[in-house]
Amino acid sequence: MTGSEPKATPDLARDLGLSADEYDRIIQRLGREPTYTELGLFSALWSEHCAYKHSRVFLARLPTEGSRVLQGPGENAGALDIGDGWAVVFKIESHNHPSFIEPLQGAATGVGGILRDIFTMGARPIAILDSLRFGDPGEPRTRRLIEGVVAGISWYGNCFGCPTVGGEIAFAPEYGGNPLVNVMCIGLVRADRIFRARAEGVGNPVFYVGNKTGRDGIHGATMASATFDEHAEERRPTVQVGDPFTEKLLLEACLEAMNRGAVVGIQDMGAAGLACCTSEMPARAGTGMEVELSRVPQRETAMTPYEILLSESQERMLLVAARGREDEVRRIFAKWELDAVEVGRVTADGWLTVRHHGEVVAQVPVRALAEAPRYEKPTVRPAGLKELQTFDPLTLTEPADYDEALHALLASPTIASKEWAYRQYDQQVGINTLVLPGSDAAVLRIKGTRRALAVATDGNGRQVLLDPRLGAALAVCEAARNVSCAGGQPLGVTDCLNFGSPERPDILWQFAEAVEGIAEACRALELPVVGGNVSFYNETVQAKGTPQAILPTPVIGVVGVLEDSERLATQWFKGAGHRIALLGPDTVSLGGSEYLWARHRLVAGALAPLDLALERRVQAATQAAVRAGLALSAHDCSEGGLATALAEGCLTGPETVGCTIDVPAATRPSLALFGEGPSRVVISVEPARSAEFEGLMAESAIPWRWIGTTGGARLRIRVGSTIAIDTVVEGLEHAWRRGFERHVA
Amino acid sequence: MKIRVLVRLKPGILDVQGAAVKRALVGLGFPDVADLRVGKVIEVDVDAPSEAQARSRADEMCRKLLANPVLEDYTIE
Amino acid sequence: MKIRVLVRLKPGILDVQGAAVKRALVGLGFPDVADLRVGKVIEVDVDAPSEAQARSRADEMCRKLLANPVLEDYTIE
Amino acid sequence: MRFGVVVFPGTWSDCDFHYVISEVLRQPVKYVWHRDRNLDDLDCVILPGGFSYGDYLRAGAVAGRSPVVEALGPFIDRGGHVLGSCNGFQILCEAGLLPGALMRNECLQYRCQSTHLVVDNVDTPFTRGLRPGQILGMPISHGEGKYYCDVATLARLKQNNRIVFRYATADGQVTRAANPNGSLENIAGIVSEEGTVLGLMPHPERAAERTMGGTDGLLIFQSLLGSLVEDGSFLKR
Ligand SMILES: Nc1ncnc2c1ncn2[C@@H]1O[C@H](COP(=O)(O)OP(=O)(O)O)[C@@H](O)[C@H]1O
Ligand SMILES: [Mg+2]
Repeated sequence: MTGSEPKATPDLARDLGLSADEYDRIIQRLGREPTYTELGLFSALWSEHCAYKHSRVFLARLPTEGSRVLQGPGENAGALDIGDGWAVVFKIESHNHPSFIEPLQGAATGVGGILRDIFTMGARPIAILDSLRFGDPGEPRTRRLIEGVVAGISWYGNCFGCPTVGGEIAFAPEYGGNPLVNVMCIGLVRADRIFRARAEGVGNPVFYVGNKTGRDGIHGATMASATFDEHAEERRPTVQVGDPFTEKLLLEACLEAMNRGAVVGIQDMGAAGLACCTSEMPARAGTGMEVELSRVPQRETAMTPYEILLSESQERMLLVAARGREDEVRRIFAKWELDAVEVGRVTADGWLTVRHHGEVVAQVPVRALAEAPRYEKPTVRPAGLKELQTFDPLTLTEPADYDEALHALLASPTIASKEWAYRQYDQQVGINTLVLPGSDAAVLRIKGTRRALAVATDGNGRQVLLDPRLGAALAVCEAARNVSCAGGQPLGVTDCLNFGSPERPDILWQFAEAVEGIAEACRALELPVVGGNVSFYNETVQAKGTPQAILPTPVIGVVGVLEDSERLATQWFKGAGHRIALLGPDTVSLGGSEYLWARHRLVAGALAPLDLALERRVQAATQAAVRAGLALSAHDCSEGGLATALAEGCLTGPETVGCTIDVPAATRPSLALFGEGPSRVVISVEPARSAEFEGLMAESAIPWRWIGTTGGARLRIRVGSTIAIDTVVEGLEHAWRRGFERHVA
Repeated sequence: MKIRVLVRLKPGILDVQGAAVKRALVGLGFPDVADLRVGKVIEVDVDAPSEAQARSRADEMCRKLLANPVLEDYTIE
Repeated sequence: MKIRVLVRLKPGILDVQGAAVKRALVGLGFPDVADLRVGKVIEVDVDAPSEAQARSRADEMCRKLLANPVLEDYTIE
Repeated sequence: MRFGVVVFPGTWSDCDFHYVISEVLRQPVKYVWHRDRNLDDLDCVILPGGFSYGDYLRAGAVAGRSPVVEALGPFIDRGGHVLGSCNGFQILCEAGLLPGALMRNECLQYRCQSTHLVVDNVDTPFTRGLRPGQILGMPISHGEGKYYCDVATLARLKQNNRIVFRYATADGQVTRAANPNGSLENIAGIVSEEGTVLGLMPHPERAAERTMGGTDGLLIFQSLLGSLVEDGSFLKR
């Protein structure tokens, strides 16, 4: 069998994505030429995806510690202590490329992967959030992508039985040939029952559990090998297909085996499947592992060791059991109608020894596989960025009709209602969802406690393009602000960094700056980053051959806690006669705004400055107002500025209500209405409690003012002395409801 | 002209549906099911002067919409 | 023994999926699609000494599980 | 009253029903494994929502032929009650314990949204606490909830007043627009001849607590318990 395999050479190494230096390094570490299978192991474990070769040095800048951190980066997911003996486990992952090749299955398997990351920690998944980016929704191709991706998330999440409670969908031409599909999952586990992906205990049995192994998603380079024997046709690597039903069984079986104490360590077979698990698990524990590949349940005939090791078939786990509990493990998985096969054991020698029908096909020190090279490649500030930033949006003509401008903005797909998507998602299974999709953050109760969790994702590629450091910091702030608006105290962050090729210095500069911005914001807001994901090479090769990178898009997921689940807020006004306050600074900008894009198709200008200390105080004040029951509604100002935030307050609730607003004159009404800037929150208050609210604001030491009252059927906004907006809410609602849906339905 | 199109998963692609149905049948007392795969049958009535033309239209339809080239093969009968 | 089972909606029952696919095809430039219906094809490999026996097993499978008599007819080929 | 919540591979509303029955209704409840045929110590069996066996062939098809479902026949004969919600309704139809079938939603998409149900029949153990024409708010979450049956069956259902819930507008109009999945005559739930088996697509367990956005779902359980809480909002309507 292995006889038919090619000999390892520098050329073959290159085909497998390893550089000449890397190949030499392998020979050094082994003291000999690697076998073909060993080369496969290195190519997978030293790939950008598994080894973070280009990003590690930068990611080291992120703050990962905090009093609540039970598990930081490095495991399947991060974990935070949320009191009452509970821990929240969460992580975000990208599945961009697979979703472009096959939208439905790509997105579905993305959901499957992140769910497994959560329940391998011993946690039961309680919520999913999906953060999506697409090209122009007017294009048929984009429409098919959107429909496929949403259908895939819907199918997998719904069938598995985990609610999808939030996310985003934003649009820009740069995503046309490379959509982003980032999925975040949150789970709950007893703080003292967290499991880790470590192969502890020399002599412990190693179990393969879950679906059978096929040739799914094997590194395209296997094609090269196929030419060496007669199996060429059947060797063609195939698209991964999701099986949410098996995943659900895997969840129940794994949790049952864990609760019985039969499990020592466990890891999901994700990217680079078995190869990844058999080297990372012992590497983390300072042990070794030996496996017999012929025991691995296989769906296909004539699979080579290389293929079995690198297959990315879904719904599989590698599980290290406690010696003597083997039968118990088999019984539990049999009960759930799943394969559980002993394929090897933990050793003391620090080596990974892979056999196939008894014959050793790979023998490598696990550290060698785990210790991939790290690069600090050159970074260069992109040419032309200065010009972009110095563009002054105020030189553009003001709209003749601000009502029309607001309608257009609400109808812009990025701002418009995403109900078309989330009504296809089960949002409630588990009966924990106190706030469903449609408000700044989703809120989930924690049964058996008074507490609840608030979660949100955010990331604005336009702002990051114009100023990576500031833009990324703004993403952290907005996600946290969304959590604060629900009444939650942000506790931690997971980040998914979607960028172009790190081998391009200008792209790597964007990346380095963005990471720095996230680090600054997280330090200031005391938010540890406990897990995340880097997705490079998000670019499309255009007709002319020049690669077009996506907008640099860090997506930030924030999890926060509400001490009292009864004290929460949603973003919409609750009726007539309530006073409306605007918290935060007046400094806003049209630079990089949705207005500038929707109206002028421009991505340019300078972003409004960010004062992290003030941001923190505004969020604290917002949380306090919600906690005190003073805030009948709380909504942050993001895309579309104040006018959009107010309109959303009027029309996103079960009953619409108008409002009448007065704001000070600005250089241009468009700036006051549609200008975007951080640290701004709109809160509505019972008049009878105005004094109490004013007291709270005074204590908070933040700029704020009353700007109007709710009531009537119209949205009226006076800027200085001119009535800029005066229109019926119903019309705005129609624009907002149809803006996205009209492209897909 | 009635044309029958069969759309099946490519060989090697996990047939989630087929595997589940097979397991169910075995459980219902059909241990003699050695293998089972589930696909789609699409029956199209095409306005075409000749069978040959109807078939070639059906073939176009498959390439344009009916079959997903990444996952599925199709045959026309 | 390979047996092919076709499961289709009963004639009287509106095939919403088929109608949608037809609409899509017309939109893609196939106005010549007069009618279109979507069904399932289930290919079973049955361990049986004779074709006749394999068929009768397949028939049992249909009655027991593969087809829902309220909605579907089946044919064995 | 002793409840049993059935667990099939792929069921996911089991924990939600269990929680509502034990924590909200404070009634004895246990899980019943799909291979179990012994329902002796139970008064009411719940078939919860989910994707039993992945619903890979047809929703509820495989579960509809499982041991526990076979045991439902005798259980019903000796006066036991059965409530099937969502996948549970699909399973009851597949098993022939209720007539008709549930087809793919007309929109060909999954739908998770709140709906209004108008109560047509208050003469069942599940609805005896309700008023005729009363309107209940309850969420749905399914991809295959379009109820279908042939003309003769529909006639029988009407004749014996077995249509219990229909999708309606907030003010009780049974309109096409209020029909979320294209169900025949907006049918959301029906009962068996004897009225002891209820199948409905909506999720009563998701409308059983104020904080979850309503308690109308609780009314079904409370009817079943034959007891009605004083502050039940329906009394004030
Ligand atoms: N793909 C999606 N899946 C689930 N919910 C979504 C999705 N896209 C948007 N939403 C929900 O729609 C609401 C508005 O989204 P968005 O405009 O991004 O909020 P914000 O501007 O406050 O970040 C939020 O509740 C969000 O969770
Ligand atoms: Mg917001």
